[in-house]
Amino acid sequence: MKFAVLVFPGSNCDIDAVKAVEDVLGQPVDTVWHTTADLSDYDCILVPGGFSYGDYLRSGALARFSPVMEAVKREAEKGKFVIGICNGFQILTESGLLPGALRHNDHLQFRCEISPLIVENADTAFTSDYKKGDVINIPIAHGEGSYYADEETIAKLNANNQVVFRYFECDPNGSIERIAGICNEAGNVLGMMPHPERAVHEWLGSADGKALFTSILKSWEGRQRA
Amino acid sequence: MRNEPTPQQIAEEKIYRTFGLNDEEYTKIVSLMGRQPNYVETGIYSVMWSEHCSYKSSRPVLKKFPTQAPHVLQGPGENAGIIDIGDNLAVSFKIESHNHPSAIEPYQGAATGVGGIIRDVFTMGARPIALLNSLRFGEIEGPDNAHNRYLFNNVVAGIAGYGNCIGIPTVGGEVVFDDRYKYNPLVNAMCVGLLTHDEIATGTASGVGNPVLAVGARTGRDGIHGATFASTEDPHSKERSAVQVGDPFMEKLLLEACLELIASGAVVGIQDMGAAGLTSSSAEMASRAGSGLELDMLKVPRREEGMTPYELMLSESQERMLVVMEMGKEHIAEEIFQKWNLEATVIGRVTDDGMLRLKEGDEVVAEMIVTTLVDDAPVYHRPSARPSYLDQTLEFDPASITAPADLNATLHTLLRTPTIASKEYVYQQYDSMVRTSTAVRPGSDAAVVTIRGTRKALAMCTDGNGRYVYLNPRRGGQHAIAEAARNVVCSGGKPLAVTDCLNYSSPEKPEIFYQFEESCAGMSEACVVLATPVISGNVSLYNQSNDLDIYPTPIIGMVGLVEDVDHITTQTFKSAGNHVLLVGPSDTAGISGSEYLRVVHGLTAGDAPALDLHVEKAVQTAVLTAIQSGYVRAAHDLAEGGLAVAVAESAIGGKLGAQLELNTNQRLDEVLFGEAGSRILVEVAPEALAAVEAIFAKEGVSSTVLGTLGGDALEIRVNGETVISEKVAELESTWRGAIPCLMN
Amino acid sequence: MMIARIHVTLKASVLDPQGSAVTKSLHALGYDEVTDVRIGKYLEIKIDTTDKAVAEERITEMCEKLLANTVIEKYEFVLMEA
Amino acid sequence: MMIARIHVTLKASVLDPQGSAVTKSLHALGYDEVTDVRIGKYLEIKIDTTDKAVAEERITEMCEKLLANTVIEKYEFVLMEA
Ligand SMILES: Nc1ncnc2c1ncn2[C@@H]1O[C@H](COP(=O)(O)OP(=O)(O)O)[C@@H](O)[C@H]1O
Ligand SMILES: [Mg+2]
Repeated sequence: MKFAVLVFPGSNCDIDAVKAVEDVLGQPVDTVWHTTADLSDYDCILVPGGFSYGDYLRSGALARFSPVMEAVKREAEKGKFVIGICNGFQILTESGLLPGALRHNDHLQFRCEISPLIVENADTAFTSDYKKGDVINIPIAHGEGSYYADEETIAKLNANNQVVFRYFECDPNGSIERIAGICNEAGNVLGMMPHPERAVHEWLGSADGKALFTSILKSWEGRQRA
Repeated sequence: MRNEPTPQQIAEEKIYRTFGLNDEEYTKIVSLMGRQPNYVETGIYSVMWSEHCSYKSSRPVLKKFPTQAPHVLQGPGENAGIIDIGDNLAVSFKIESHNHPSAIEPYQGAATGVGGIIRDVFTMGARPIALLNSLRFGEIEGPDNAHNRYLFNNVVAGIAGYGNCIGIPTVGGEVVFDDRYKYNPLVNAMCVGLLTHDEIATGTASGVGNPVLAVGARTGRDGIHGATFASTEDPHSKERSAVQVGDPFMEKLLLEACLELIASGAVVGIQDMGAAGLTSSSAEMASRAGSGLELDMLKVPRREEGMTPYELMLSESQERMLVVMEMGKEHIAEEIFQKWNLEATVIGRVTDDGMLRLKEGDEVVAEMIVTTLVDDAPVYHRPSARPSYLDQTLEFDPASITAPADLNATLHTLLRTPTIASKEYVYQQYDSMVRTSTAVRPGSDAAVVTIRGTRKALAMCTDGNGRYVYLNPRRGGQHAIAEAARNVVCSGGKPLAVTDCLNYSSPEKPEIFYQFEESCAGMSEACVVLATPVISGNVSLYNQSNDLDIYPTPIIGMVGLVEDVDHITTQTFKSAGNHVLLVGPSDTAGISGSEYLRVVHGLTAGDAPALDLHVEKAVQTAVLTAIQSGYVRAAHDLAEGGLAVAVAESAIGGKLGAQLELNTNQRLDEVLFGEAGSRILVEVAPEALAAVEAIFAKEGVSSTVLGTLGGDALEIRVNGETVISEKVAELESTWRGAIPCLMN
Repeated sequence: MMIARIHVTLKASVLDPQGSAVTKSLHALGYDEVTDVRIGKYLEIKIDTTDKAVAEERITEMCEKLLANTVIEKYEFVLMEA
Repeated sequence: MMIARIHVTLKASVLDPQGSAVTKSLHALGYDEVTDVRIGKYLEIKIDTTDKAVAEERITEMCEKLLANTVIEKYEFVLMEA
């Protein structure tokens, strides 16, 4: 299974994503520069965290116009797996691949800590190695991670089971309904503020993020067999 | 013609004084040049000869630091020092102050401080892997201290804003609150980078004809005369143009582009344009190579039209570097920088005539001998006199103090003190995990960052106690080094080398110069005993306002090597049933100079706490050996607040109680809250106790079993009487809640 | 040459934590008469054109595409000769 | 009740990294006519007073003390009846 990790000017969790794929899955992974227009070689596209374009104006706002984002849209429409983590999630909402928006944290500070999440939907391609209701420890590190969508959209997300993770017994940023991660209707695009790639070894403070990577590999293998 | 004063006007109207040059210095410039300097030249001499760039007051003292050891690859004098850690790997690090800008624009002042220190490290060819900082503010309690809270809040946000954006984890630091710093907060930032031996780059401009490039951001009118500004007394009343806005995004691109460029092998020399911008970078690069430079001001990329050579040379716009390339390889730089959407522009050439020559097209606008800018800068041997306050502070008699009756309450009081309380409020604003190499995050004695592909890791911390130095400059200096090294040892690292940031008031006052000289001598002594040479550093003087001098505050950045990731140790208690030992002398702690005396009795008095460097060395060796042998489950040094606070911190972190028992002739407040060097708390499993005690005995270090871990309360009995008994959860809520409660 | 002065503000239905924080700080400083603060972005864009209608169209486009996120923000602008 | 509409912007000589980044993006999107973008803050403050002179004095004070740092920023405002 071949992974692409996108690199925008200002991305800084790209290397971490590469290391996580290597350490957890041992699958091939390339970093792909934001000017690349073709991603058809890849089975999973990771939009990593960081501060693309300095997060100027709004986080993710400038990155969404990079040429590579057209290719991401195309591959997503084909059903390829796309994961946006942190800044990647912001880029995916800005580009309309996922609904809603990420606002400034309600306390207005950047917040970095290991945060408990509850797995709301364990039936996605990204979460099959978790169980619904699992509480997992995953680091967060963001200043603009307060998820917002209007009532109608939230209702739809809930009805379609698109909320994948919620913050558990803590509220690090004022997200509506403590939403920490969502997927699109088709279930092949995931966006989340917490960083699973930072939770892949016990010595990093948690290894609970590994199952997200193993889930994707299994889903892909399942598709290959089908 | 430009509306600039003529050389004659500068001389006759003594305009040079407004640049911070005194009459004597001006006369010396005239005689070195053999003529009167014009406006640009006067500006250039004034910044090169400012305290900030020339170290004219501090140089004679700094020369005495021990700087050599077989593992030192680059000592002081370059942008950052470098040490060898084996396997062809090397570590570059440095600390720097941004005190004055932070006092007037805390967010940007702190942010650009971080930006500057990162550039110092990546110019050496190193990939920055960690940031640390050390901060001092006035008290933040109560309605009168809103400004201190504002400074604290915005400095922290500025450090976070820059470090988080550029993607380098901020892994450690310290914050101290004391009204001595209310007009002059201290903001010291440290960066640590990793490189291989063959990647080392330096700031030299050699090779006649080689092109000189300005790369990165364009030059604007910001920050003109910042270096001079940093060397004057009162930041508030001085020229305010010296504050710049940082652009961490630009710096991230610059960092990647520069490392790629250095890897190309075509770079002759590279240096960041920090204080005094193009002036100091060009003069210093030429000076190191013994060469000259010719620069065309018209070619310098600028943000604004109509900028004069004076403005271009003195601007301190951020995120810029000066690069000398091999002749004919300019295109390599241009291509790499284009990929990163940055500019790289040839602005001049290296010459062999030893001149710094500035032109506008064909017209020479300034011409100075490089050595006169750098080597002939004045050196002042400032008079030094033992401060008279020492007579009073040393008279303090601990017997004049009555120990409080309710020691539980006293422990809470100390845990609530912002200097001791949890700094989570601060470090949760820092991304401490990006790069996924941080094995020990903020909240333990020293942070630990792993090195991918090896079993090695680096332990690092910043430390300094201005009150100790104030009360006993020499011993205070020793403490600074000893405590920093002790913190590294507690995390499982062998201390390797030091970077220092020397923050003091005006060196022109003999009593301050005494503090400076003596504390540096103390640091040197400790560096020699602990085998940790000084490889880089920075000096910040004139930290005084409204007749209030800061405490003499040398801040130490220490880096150590963890040989194997299995040795990584934290300060939190791990398992019930394990023993807690106090390693080091058990009867030296006193209340003199302690945080307890300050907080509970409102006194800063007495001598600095006890410290014997040879005992210190033995304790550190013993504990490191025990850690490396795999016997130590937790280690925590005893610092502010003494034994009781250290035990409480380890208990809180581990959410685990402890039952301890001491027998002593000392007073209760001395035993519980007294301070002294060379003391480390360790947790050891019962089956390892004998082996650990054997190691300590072999090193000639005393150790005492204090008791056992377990339950949910901290209980301390002294001579059979229970003096502390409190639920760990209660201690935790006091300690964790203190700063948020003051800030929100 | 024309200048567009653009205001981008949060929609009324979206909480403005920055505004609330500033209100609190102003109260702490004794400005009790302050009853509400809303904070938004202000952009000044210089464009090299003289045709007001074209400028208006282009600026609207920039706002819709980039300058505002219409999920949470609204925008308004005025155009003037530079 | 009155409303103050306040603009806080960076002084002309101070670098505006946001503005530069947005200019570049607009160019990349084909808005070549854009020659400069400066980004600042916009505040709307409601104050419970009817005396314009007093309001003016108080708002000036708030700007000087809290809303702008005049080392790098400048401010201007207009007052109107709410
Ligand atoms: N400004 C800061 N930045 C990052 N971490 C900090 C800062 N201040 C304190 N910390 C972290 O909090 C912990 C405790 O700090 P401190 O009480 O100063 O420890 P010590 O007494 O061992 O020097 C340390 O791990 C330190 O890294
Ligand atoms: Mg410590």
